[in-house]
Amino acid sequence: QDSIYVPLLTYRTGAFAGSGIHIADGMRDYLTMLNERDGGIGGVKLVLEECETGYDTKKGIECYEAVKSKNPVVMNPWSTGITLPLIPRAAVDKIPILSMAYGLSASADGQTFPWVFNPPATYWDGLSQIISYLGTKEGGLDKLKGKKIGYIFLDAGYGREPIPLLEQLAKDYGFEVKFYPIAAQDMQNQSSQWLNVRRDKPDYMVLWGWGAMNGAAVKEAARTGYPMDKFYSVWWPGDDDLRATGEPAKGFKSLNWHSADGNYKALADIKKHVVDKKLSQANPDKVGEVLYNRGVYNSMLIAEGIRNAQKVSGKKVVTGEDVRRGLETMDINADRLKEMGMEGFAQPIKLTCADHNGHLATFMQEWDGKKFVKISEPIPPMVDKVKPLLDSAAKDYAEKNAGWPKRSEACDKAS
Amino acid sequence: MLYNVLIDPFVMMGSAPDLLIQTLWEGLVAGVLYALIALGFVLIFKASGVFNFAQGIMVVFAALTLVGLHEMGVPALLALILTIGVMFILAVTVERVVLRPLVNQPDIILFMATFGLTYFLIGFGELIFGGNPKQMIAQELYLPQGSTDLDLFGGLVRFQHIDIAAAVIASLIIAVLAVFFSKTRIGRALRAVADSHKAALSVGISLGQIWVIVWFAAGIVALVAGIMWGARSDVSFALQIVALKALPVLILGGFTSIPGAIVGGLIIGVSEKLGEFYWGGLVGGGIETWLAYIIALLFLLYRPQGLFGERIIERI
Amino acid sequence: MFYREAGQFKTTYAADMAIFPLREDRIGLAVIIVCAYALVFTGNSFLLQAVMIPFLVFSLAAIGLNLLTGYTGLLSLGTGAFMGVGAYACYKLTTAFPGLNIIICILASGLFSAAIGVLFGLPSLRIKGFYLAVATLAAQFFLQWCFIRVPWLVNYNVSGAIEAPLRTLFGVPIVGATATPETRYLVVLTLVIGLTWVASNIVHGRIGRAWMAVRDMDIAAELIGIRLLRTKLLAFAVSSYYCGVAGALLVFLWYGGAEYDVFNINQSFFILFMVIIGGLGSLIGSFMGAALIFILPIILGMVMPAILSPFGIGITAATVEHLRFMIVGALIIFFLIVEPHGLARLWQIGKQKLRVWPFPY
Amino acid sequence: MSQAIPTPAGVPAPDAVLVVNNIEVIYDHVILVLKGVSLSVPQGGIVALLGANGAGKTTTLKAISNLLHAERGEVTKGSVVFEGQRIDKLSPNQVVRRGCIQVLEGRHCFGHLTIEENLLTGAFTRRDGNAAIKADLEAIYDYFPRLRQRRHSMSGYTSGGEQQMCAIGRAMMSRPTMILLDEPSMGLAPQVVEEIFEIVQKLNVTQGVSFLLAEQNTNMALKYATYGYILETGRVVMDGPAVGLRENEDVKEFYLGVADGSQKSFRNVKSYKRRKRWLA
Amino acid sequence: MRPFENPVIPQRETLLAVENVSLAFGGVKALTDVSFDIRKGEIRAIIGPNGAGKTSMLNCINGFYHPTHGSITFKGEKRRRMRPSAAARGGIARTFQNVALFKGMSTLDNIMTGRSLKMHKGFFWQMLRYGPALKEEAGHRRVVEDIIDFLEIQHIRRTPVGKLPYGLQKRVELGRALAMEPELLLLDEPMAGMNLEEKEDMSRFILDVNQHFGTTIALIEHDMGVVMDLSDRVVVLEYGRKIADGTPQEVKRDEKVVAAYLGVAH
Ligand SMILES: Nc1ncnc2c1ncn2[C@@H]1O[C@H](COP(=O)(O)OP(=O)(O)OP(=O)(O)O)[C@@H](O)[C@H]1O
Ligand SMILES: Nc1ncnc2c1ncn2[C@@H]1O[C@H](COP(=O)(O)OP(=O)(O)OP(=O)(O)O)[C@@H](O)[C@H]1O
Ligand SMILES: [Mg+2]
Ligand SMILES: [Mg+2]
Repeated sequence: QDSIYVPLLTYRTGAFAGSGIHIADGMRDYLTMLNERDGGIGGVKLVLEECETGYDTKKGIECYEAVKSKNPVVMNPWSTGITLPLIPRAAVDKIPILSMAYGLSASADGQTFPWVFNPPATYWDGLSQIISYLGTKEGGLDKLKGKKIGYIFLDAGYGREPIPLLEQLAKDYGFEVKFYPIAAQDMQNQSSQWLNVRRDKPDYMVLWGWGAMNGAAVKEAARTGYPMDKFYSVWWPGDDDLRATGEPAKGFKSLNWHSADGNYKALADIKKHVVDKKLSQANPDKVGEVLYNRGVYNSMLIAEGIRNAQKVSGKKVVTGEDVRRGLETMDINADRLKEMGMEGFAQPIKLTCADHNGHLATFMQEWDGKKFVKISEPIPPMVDKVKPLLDSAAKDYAEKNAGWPKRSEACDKAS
Repeated sequence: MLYNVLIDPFVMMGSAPDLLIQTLWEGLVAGVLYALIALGFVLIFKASGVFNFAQGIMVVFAALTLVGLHEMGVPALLALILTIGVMFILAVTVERVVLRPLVNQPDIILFMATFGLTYFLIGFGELIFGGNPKQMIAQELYLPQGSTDLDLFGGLVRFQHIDIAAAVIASLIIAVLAVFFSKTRIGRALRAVADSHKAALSVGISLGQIWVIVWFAAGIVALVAGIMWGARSDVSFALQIVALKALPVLILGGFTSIPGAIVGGLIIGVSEKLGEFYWGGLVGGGIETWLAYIIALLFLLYRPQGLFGERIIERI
Repeated sequence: MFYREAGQFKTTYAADMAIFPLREDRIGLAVIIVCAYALVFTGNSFLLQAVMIPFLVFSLAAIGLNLLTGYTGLLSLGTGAFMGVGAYACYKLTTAFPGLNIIICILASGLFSAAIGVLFGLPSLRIKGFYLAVATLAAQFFLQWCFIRVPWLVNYNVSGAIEAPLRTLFGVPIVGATATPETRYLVVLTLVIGLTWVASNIVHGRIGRAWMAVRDMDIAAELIGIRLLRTKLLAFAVSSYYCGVAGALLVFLWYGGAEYDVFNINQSFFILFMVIIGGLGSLIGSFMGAALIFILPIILGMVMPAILSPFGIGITAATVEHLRFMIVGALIIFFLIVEPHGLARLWQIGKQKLRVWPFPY
Repeated sequence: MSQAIPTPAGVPAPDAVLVVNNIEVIYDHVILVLKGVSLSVPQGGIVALLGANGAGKTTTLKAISNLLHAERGEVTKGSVVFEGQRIDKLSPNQVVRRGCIQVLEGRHCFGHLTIEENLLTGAFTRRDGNAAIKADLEAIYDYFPRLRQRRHSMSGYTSGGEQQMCAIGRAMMSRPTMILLDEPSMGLAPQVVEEIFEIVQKLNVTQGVSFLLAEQNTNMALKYATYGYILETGRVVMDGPAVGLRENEDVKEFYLGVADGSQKSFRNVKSYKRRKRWLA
Repeated sequence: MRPFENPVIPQRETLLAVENVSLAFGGVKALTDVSFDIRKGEIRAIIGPNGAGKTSMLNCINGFYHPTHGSITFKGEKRRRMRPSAAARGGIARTFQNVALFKGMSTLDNIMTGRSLKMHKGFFWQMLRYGPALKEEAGHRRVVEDIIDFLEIQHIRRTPVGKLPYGLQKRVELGRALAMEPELLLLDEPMAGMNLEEKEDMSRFILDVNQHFGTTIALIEHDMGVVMDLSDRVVVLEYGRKIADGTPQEVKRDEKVVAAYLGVAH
């Protein structure tokens, strides 16, 4: 066998396809580009296979089982619901899980979860970044005192996860929080929660949605006349979500950690080697948009993980075990980014045995009516607030799952 | 506690009447939209006793076809006409392929068949139009945009023009359908078919013709619902989930009644919004998902056939 | 010809009342069970883990729903939620009593869903048919809401999810990540066979007849002295019990961890369709329905690319999925047209034909 | 034994409106119910179809009106000719349009429609205007005064007999040229039974409507019919002019209940338990 | 064997007394002030034109309808409202005008359901279908097989009743009612849609049940031959009112009955 098998769990169908398609395209195109341009990684071709999950846990697990026997080097579940059941299996099946900025936040703790990686930031990081951005805008975090922040979220584990931190921050900085849960089946039917928003008149709104919920939330905000420039979101809204509302959505802001345009050599290569050769399923216009680039970033992490694995193991054809080590020793610095043709595409990131996340500083971007533009410098997360939460969550997980194995995997030096 | 449940909400209503009016209006609008989806169910149920699980996907499919055609460069109005044509073809196909061979089968079997249809339409729709959400071409269809803000009771109450349009169109459709089904011989035949396929066949009612008519009507209603919902959020397969909301509406209004669909829709819409707005906060919000069902359930305990549903005949 | 009952005489009523009075049936069943156990030796973990375990779990849930909808005629759209109750109950039990045998936990968790099922079954005395679906829908949405909103249910996990902890039976891990597919499969298979046997006993006796009487004509049933409310509630209880156990198995022996969303309305529909396509009022049908609705798409997903690629059709995973939806939809309609009473009836007719073979009738 | 009159199987009488030619019917793909039934109804005739329970009378009528399909039955052999044209491939509503309508056994009224609406659905295929339909409606009410009283009640709540009248009236509303009547007398009071047969005769004489009746009340049926067929387990075992059948000894004993020249008493049933089976 | 002519029955105790029962549905008066009694061991016929209220009367007796006025006394117990299942437990069984069998079940199972009231083994044993439950089941099965033999329907034991011809369905229905071992058996047009032969069979069964088990029978039937031959006493309803009550001979001669129901031909 002289190839490396990389399965991609994607969802181009179902209720969340609107977001899933772009991510899938980005992921696939970047890796295809490596195959086309460089003949794979370290001279070894990548064998790519998509498995359609429809964002459904059942199908996701079926996909996992289907690809498991083909020696995958890494799994990208692309859904928190699919990630959770896979976490305990990863160590047993020796396949690392890369859940990029989703999944179980606690899995940032590499000592407890040697097989799970969720770079570059956790939801707790994201929330703290939004709050500190608000703080700077107000002229200091202490100025948040007495302010009212509305939190509109998908009523699921994903949307509920930041709540403890949000409550704690509210206590620490003296602001008030209002919660607006949106059930999955009411994603596109949010009017009553927005009535509540109208009544409560929060000073800021924070959005924690996914799929059709994001677009609908922006539309509803425009309908109710909520000032768009006070509306912030975690990193999941894509260009399409905003475009549906168009001009009135101007001023909407969300976090991001990578560029939202296509002016990078790597993306140009994708255009040249993949899109123009009709090897991509993507609509060329979408190359360089937020979610497409998110997919690209995800694949970049995979590729780096594999490259590192080749380095630490000295093998060409690496295994899942090797890629786990590769990911743990990943250090993408500015030089490396430049080498990859991604200079300025994202900040440098470094993972370690203990830290599987990186807690990257993310920046704020704003919708200008046509596209997202970066409007802030990277905002570091509030480590002091986030770290204890992460630690206790990881400990909690290990305790509740009695018999959760202690880390036995050796720790490599960064290569 | 009791104060919070029984008194406080009403105090809130009294103290901010503008919000109350806005809530009522939002409830009415949501109600109209639910009713539009429910109406599609009612038409088909009324004429064949079939609970059409596919109504939700028909809404999506119709809207997607419209938008998809437009994206391919067909002018909006022509796309609308073509979409109506597609819905007609769908009606004929469904009658030929699904209903005709299953005539006189138990309701639940036909229900299941419409599930097969749902699956098929999902696959077909995504195959042709792709899975990504599309924007409704509201402007091109001359649907009004913007809103009117009225100064009422010391606060602004906002009426979206598109919502007003939805209400007007829904009322028109319902009026037309009500007349069509009550004043024509087809209307009577329809109810006969729903009662018994076998007896209807024996008196020479052409089930095929009736079914094509109602499925086509339901298709058009689905298209209208799709346009209206699509204009609110966007056109994607996630819209299908909203269609579930039509269930409590149907149950409340009665499966067989056209006015029932609208009245049920309004009741559910309004009580859901009021409930969420004034009482939801007590338990952390988000009670909208089940409130409608509980309301419908309590109501059914009192009147097992729904508001306007046909009496359930129990004789021996 | 191949299949004949002539010559097999029953000398006691007990023998005649046996669930499989025909020798051929009994032999066939034994062969199937032996084969099912023998699958362990294939060592194919995809087959066991991704096909057989879920198939058995869904079959069990389908049996549960079939007891309610197929045998008692009460339409339920709340199966998903009842499964959820089982799963969450099992989670609470295993974490509250870590020493308790996991099998006991699983079996006991069904009792909780049974209780909840009875509660939501109360309106069934007054509400009938599609209207009854609303009561169960209310259960579906309300319970699902509880799963998210009551942090106690997930032991205050921040992820809002439940995870299956490591549990062993006779020292062998059967729950948790280290349990091998083989042991999990054996446990599931044994439980499903046992519970199926019990279900078959129930439906063939007094209770089953009372259920069917209520289904076929509840007024007449009442007039011959069957107490409707009691009978219907019992059906709700037993059905929910099965669904609850299936839910517990789903999380503990298959997924290993789950969010509330696993038990959504689609799950309810999914099970309902298995029941209908398999055959209302047939236990074998529940298995057949689960096979058709769950396994068929898997097979399609695997064979379709193989079939289509020679024709040079550049087929993507998404297209496969779309075609899969279309084909499954079309097949459902096709099977219904061929035999509206489900695969089980098709099977019976097949047997009937074998019996008279080589003559057409 | 005595097959007094030869069967006209396959040889349509020149003036027959309806000819059933050696049809075979299978339910559910496996249950063979009719094993070659042939019969013919002459223009303006009243033909009785007699036979025990389960002989296949209803099935025969459904095969003619093409309603079998709805019960997962099918005609696998033979043909049905109505007014010179084959109708076995038509849809049920086309058969009704041609003037051949069936009154289903066991009432089958539309329970949620009122009696009057039920009657009006009978006129679904008619195109001759509201006035004519109104007039016919009145005529039906004249035939069945009980229906006039209950015209605005939901038929689901009316008594068994009322539903039976409603079903018959509904069929008459379509102005058929041929009515297939399945057990019209079932559940009707004796007086009404007689009235129904009077109506049948009247329609037959004044409007030339032909009838094929499946009837258990052999006495009545043979009194009004011109010709009769006796079915047994899916085969015609005997047929002949009604008068002839009435005089046949076996028919007398087993269908009419006249033994030794006098009516038997039901009290006395245990004294004889002898059955007649033509196909032993 | 009973004598050929209707016997003069000695005055026996009253099993069921209907007193001044009225029943109305909205504007429709189904029954108006009807009183009659049924004595132990007799065959009591109820006749009358269509829509006279005969079926409604039976429905009142076994609790499916509740009379708006009046009362019904069964075995000395007076009652106004009662659930049908309570009536069944009290010993009233019936058959229905529109066959009300459990269509999806076989003949055997249908008749077995008639035994439900008499089966008591609990859920636990039912689950195992072993020991006491199996014994109980076999015991009842024997009774049911006797009934099947008695009604001569052995050949359709395992057939789903939905597929049986009408006449046999009526017979199975009788079997189900008999399985309840009732004291009072209500038969609603048991012979509708039967030919002579089958009517004879049915008559035989009814007489046998009446004589051998001493079951009291209330019978609605439109075939006058059957009614006159079988019944001990006849009550005649018209438009919900009782217009005559007496022995068959008396009723037959009653002018009102002749005018309302029998017609001149009889
Ligand atoms: N839908 C069906 N599926 C299977 N078998 C059927 C079906 N309908 C009727 N049969 C069978 O066909 C045979 C003839 O039935 P049919 O109803 O034609 O008899 P019939 O002469 O009308 O009897 P009756 O006097 O009771 O009305 C019966 O044995 C019956 O069991
Ligand atoms: N539930 C009900 N609702 C309304 N009207 C009813 C109801 N039940 C019976 N009726 C009416 O009461 C009258 C008596 O009906 P019932 O069924 O008792 O008549 P019957 O004597 O049995 O007649 P048949 O001989 O035709 O069966 C009928 O006119 C019927 O329409
Ligand atoms: Mg018949
Ligand atoms: Mg009656």
